[in-house]
Amino acid sequence: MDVTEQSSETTASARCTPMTMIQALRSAMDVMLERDSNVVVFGQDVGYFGGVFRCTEGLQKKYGQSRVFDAPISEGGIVGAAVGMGAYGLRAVVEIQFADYFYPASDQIVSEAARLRYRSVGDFTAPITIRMPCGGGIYGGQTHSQSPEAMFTHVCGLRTVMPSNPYDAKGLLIAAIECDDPVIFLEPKRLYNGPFDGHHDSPVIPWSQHRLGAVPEGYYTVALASASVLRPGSELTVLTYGTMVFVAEAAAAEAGIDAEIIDLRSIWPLDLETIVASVRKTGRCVVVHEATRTSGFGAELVALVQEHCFYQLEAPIERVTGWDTPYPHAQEWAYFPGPERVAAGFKRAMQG
Amino acid sequence: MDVTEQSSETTASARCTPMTMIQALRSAMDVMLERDSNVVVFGQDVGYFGGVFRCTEGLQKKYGQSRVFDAPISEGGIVGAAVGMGAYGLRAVVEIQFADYFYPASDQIVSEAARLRYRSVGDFTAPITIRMPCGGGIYGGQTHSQSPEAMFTHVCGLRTVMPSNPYDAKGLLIAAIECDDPVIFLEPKRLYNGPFDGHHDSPVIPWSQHRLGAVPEGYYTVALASASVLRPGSELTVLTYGTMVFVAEAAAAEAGIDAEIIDLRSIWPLDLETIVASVRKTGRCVVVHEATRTSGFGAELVALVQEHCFYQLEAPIERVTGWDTPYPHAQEWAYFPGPERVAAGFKRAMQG
Amino acid sequence: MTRHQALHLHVPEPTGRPGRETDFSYLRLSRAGKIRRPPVDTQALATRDLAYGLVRVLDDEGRALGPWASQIDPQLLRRGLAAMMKTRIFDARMLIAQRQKKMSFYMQCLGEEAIAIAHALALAPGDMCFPTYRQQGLLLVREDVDMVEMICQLLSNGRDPLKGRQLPVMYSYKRAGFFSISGNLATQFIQAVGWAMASAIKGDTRIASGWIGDGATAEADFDTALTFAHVYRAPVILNVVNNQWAISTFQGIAGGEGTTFAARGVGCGIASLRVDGNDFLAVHAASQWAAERARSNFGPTLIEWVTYRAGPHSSSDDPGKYRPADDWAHFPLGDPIARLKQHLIAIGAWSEKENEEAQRELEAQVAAAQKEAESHGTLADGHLRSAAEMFQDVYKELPEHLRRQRQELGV
Amino acid sequence: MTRHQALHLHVPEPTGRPGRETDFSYLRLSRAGKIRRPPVDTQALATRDLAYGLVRVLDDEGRALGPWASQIDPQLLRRGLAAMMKTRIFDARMLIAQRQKKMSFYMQCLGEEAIAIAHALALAPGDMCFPTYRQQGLLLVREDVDMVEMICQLLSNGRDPLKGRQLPVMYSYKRAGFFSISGNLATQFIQAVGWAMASAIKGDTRIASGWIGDGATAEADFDTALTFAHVYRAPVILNVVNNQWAISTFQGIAGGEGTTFAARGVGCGIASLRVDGNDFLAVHAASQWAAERARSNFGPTLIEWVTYRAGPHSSSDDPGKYRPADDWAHFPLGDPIARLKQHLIAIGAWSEKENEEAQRELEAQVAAAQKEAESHGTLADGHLRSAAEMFQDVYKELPEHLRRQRQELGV
Ligand SMILES: Cc1ncc(C[n+]2csc(CCOP(=O)(O)OP(=O)(O)O)c2C)c(N)n1
Ligand SMILES: Cc1ncc(C[n+]2csc(CCOP(=O)(O)OP(=O)(O)O)c2C)c(N)n1
Ligand SMILES: [Mg+2]
Ligand SMILES: [Mg+2]
Repeated sequence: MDVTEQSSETTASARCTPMTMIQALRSAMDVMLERDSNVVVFGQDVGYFGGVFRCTEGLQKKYGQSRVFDAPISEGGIVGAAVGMGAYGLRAVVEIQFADYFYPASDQIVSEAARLRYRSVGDFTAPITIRMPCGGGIYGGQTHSQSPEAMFTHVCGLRTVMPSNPYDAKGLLIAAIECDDPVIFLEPKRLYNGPFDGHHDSPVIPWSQHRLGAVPEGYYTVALASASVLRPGSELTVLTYGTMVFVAEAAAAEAGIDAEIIDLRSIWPLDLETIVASVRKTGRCVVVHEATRTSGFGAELVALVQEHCFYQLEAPIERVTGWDTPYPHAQEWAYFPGPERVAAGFKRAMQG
Repeated sequence: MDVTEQSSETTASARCTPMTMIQALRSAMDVMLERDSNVVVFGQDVGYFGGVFRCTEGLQKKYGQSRVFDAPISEGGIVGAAVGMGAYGLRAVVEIQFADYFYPASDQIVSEAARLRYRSVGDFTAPITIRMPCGGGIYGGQTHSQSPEAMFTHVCGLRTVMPSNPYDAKGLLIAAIECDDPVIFLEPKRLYNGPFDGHHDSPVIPWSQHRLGAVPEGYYTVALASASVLRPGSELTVLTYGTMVFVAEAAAAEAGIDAEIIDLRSIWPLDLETIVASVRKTGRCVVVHEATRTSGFGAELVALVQEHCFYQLEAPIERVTGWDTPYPHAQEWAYFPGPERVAAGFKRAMQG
Repeated sequence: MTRHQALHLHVPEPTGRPGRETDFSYLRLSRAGKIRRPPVDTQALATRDLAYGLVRVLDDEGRALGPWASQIDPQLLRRGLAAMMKTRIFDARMLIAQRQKKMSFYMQCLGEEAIAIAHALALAPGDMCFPTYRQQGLLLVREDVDMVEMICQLLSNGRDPLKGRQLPVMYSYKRAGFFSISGNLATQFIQAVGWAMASAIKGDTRIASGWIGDGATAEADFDTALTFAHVYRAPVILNVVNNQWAISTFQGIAGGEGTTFAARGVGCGIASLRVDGNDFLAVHAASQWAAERARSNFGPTLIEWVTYRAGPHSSSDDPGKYRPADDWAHFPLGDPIARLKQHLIAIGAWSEKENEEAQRELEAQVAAAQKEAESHGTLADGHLRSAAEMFQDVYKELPEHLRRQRQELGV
Repeated sequence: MTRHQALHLHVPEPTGRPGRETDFSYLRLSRAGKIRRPPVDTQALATRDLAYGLVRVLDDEGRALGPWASQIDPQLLRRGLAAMMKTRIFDARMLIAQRQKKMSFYMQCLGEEAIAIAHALALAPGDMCFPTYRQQGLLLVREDVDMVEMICQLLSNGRDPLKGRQLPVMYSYKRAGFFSISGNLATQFIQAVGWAMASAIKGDTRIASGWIGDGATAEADFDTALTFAHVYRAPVILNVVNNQWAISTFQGIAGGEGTTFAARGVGCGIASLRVDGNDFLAVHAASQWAAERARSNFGPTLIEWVTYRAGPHSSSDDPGKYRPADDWAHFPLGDPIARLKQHLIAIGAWSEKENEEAQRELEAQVAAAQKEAESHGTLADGHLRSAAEMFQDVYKELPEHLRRQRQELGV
């Protein structure tokens, strides 16, 4: 579904404001704190200070300490408490300071939040949203750069979402908070302040200069499990999400390939229909993500595409991804799958 | 590589004894405790009692309390302590009582053990072996049945191994303990006492009646990252491991398909050469595992096969797996991908 | 610096093992009535002595002594006694049913019945317990929980309210204040704190009660719960059931050597009590104290209940392999049922004859419930819930990929 | 039961915020010399009072008082002072280099220099520290660690011993007893215990020393470390650096309100001390006590070092947003460098003039090291390690799939 269709999903007033992704996320939480007294927001440094990326700035002041507050440095405790709050009837929106730090919470996420509805036959549920900045490109080194989305997609009961722009970020975050399933909400931190095409030496473009930086002020949602066609095309289907969306766009332009670029937005459950329709049309497919390759979500995408489009495929599906190494600090740009590497993948897929 | 070749890897005396998988695993630890004074074994209930599956029975008595001992119920602590011991120079072999319970240790596994060599440029290493019984088929319900191998394969720096029989179990466990990389050693608990073809209503066959139950008494290894061709065949390649190996064998026999069944043994890093050679020969491929489907390791196998064998493939690669639900208790056999479902997958692959 | 000897590893060992009797002096008991009862608004740090002592009310003659002996209606005590007797009968019958393969698995609470039952009687309607697998007493004490339904869960039959998805004993009863039991140890402890925080956030008056075993205190979620409960002064009772064993490892392996589990609470700034868990009156009084403290917004209480796991860990376990066979007989805190019965008879509120009648009646009740439950099928006879139900409740709505998988299964 | 008011959530707040001065009385200080010094084989439970007090040696006049004031060679003190001065100079210069974009990131230990440095001087060769990112003093005090090499790590240049793989400050120096720093908080704490267990298993005489911040004590690995250290009586020192802040949250959010971090050790059965971390003599004496205890096989010691994070959390942080700008000036435990200098002068072992000279010399030393390091490149000028090195050390041997990926990158 394309961007025009998206707007029809919204019930927002027409008034749009230019927002960064940070402002858009903050606005989503603001809207939901306002609309639903069962929404609470907490995490490390999110209270008085407003979060290390400032996503919750001003919210404690506006909604008070019992609805927006600081938490001890315990990701397990934060998610565990959120699950208990869910059992009570609240909707907790929690922040994990960096996606690299979700591991101490993994038991509460995988064994608890994801399975609570199932094991109790709906007696208890965990309608929580777990926000985490992810991805590299900010010289964060191996513990401030990871993209662990594949892990979550292997866990049934979870929804995993990753927006690539302010408009989607706000609409998806509101949808996530309203969703009765637990949602892992990954925020590509390299996109917080502007779209990024992978040319790290070029000056940063602010969101205010991008059409997807225009964000309605009030309530609206972007449906979960709906992809968006960022760029229609006929020669090649590109499946991507998060930071790699604009990199793929740049790579296609630079390679001069008429690629159809699909921004998954929801990683799992996902909009298979849009994917299959596109690959059946183009006959070629490249999967692009920043996460390490092996058992990355790209593997699942390849598996699904070959299952559903085998007879239409004219070449092997290519994967362009981060390498199977920890995210190095100084060699960040050799690790990051930039436009050159992505374009090379496109070309391989066109030749095959 | 096939079973005959395996024997050439061993340096064992020719003396073979029939062993269950439990006995074979115990024998591996016994051999290594004997050979290397830096090997220690610990975990929940593994000391005095000898483990809830009895894999360490008698070892504390033989090697003393400071080499084989009980641990507090803290998977994170067990693995964290093992990493510290590795930094000192020991080789810890630890048991997680059920693979379902590795999550509290995931930060120590993923962020620490797997990356210690890399981040310290080899200054410190974590040559640990983490044993965990996995898989269903024993009415263990959703927290005693999981197969989380895919999670580990997404983590660079880890090796993931899953034997399907006593011979491999002992040889692989010795190789894992000797390996300087951290190894996740998954033991399909349904196979502990006998091979299992998925016909759960049939009487259990003991390992003593199976050729792979004959195990050398002393030291030998089965090389990591080497697959074994359980059954050569020409019509179809089956990629599988662990519990599903004998189920696939039964399914092929029942479907009357001349399948080449490859037991991966090492899940990652893996023996891609054997896989690619086989699929190039047969032109058809089915991936079988017990774990949930989405982002399971089967997805990576499909991706690799289509990347390397695209032009030889005559039909879509099929996946036969556990469903994308928690492992249910009472409906265990509707969840488990038994011979019927596997055979149906074979037939689909043959028709495509 | 002096020259040092070689270091060596200390590995805690229980005093008793098969063939060697346990020396229970490590329990450091207090005499009944000897421990003070502070006001419920006491400072957490001021409970230090209570965390190392042992609150006991009933003495060896069945008399109720000291400041924790509250005025308690004998009617309530009789109800508690009956619930304990019912629980023991229930456990015994279900264990047999497990041996008969009617269910896949079972876990008793033999010897620990007083804790859940007296505690439940000290809570108010709407309070929420986050139990482990050994608090069936929380359900069996209630009149509004149907034993037949509980047994259907155990049998995984067509009437199993959890649709066959969970191992036997992993009940979930929201309406009865009983949170869905997890197979992953300790996870419920921090969830209880989260629930209590939610109650405080909403200006509610309901409190939470979290449960954990001595062994599971070594899991992170135990400490996390303590930290969060302390930081936010959550209205929660944090119960540690120290039954001395965690499968084959004794409480020293969990960290109990030379200290107490209650002491960990004090260290975290939480009011903490160590209580005789086989003393129904002590359990009730301490639970009431902690509930009152929580409900008055004075914050959490950690209670270590000292008891003994008299039976095997589960139907899969054989304790004869790791501890003396007759260990329970020597456990100095005795049998909670016998002790309450003795007290009730001592105060003239019960008799051997009434006891026998009650026993017979309860046995008949449980037998009848079992019979009715079994009429809906057992795991052995395969009258299970439909496989199609396996795909429900993974998400709120059935997503496309699960619809396809259900189709693939053909159900 | 009484009717209850609505519950409400307690969220700890620091007394000071931007524009509002901090009331530091929450620290509950003891006077110098007032805290007893038990023998090193003391029972863990007997250290309870020490966990709530504050071991201090230096008084306001720079005199060394009480039982923790040991006979200490002034030469050692001068060495400590110089190391602290060097560390502060090093930090200041590196922060500037970060502002100049020569490195991506930096973290100072301003105000906390005494802790790592006096502690290091109390350890023996071969002992192993498991530090956080704020113990650069452990390295800078040593003569066998090359400052140039450290700066190359910070600059991620061609001579970076960690090959550009790690964020600045995440050093690893096995030969200097300094474990590889992790970006994931707290993980090293249980690893320290594991290392100490290994030393005990092997009958070695070396001990471990684990480090953690007040904020990170809320992570599971903190408690896990306490549990394992207690259970196995591991020869380890468990250091909690309570510098009052964890990025923007004060120590109350980590659980410090109304209790101490040292008290958590006692609860777990671990001997625990609470010590003035800005008092070089107290740090040295307490570290020596704990090291001697560990090396004599009497088990672990937890030490809470009370100090103040005088600078921003890291080069990415602006503390003016969440605490009073001049907070450190009011911190009652002062500046560790000034205090040791005052003491040395008071005992006649140092002078203002010597101090000035030392300061100049150390500044020159650090400047020279920086200059040499920068000659090998900086992050800004792109003289980095080769991209091919990115694929090494993931496994011991380069596996096939990484060989292919390296090829794909064309390096
Ligand atoms: C995370 C996790 N690790 C291990 C287990 C396996 N396990 C189940 S019960 C148990 C012992 C628990 O002992 P305790 O907490 O003392 O409770 P008790 O059984 O005595 O009531 C263990 C190790 C588990 N269920 N979950
Ligand atoms: C697991 C994890 N969670 C969160 C973070 C982000 N983080 C880095 S430092 C820090 C604060 C730590 O405070 P403290 O432990 O008091 O140490 P200090 O910085 O004061 O020395 C936080 C939250 C992290 N690095 N790792
Ligand atoms: Mg127990
Ligand atoms: Mg701090």
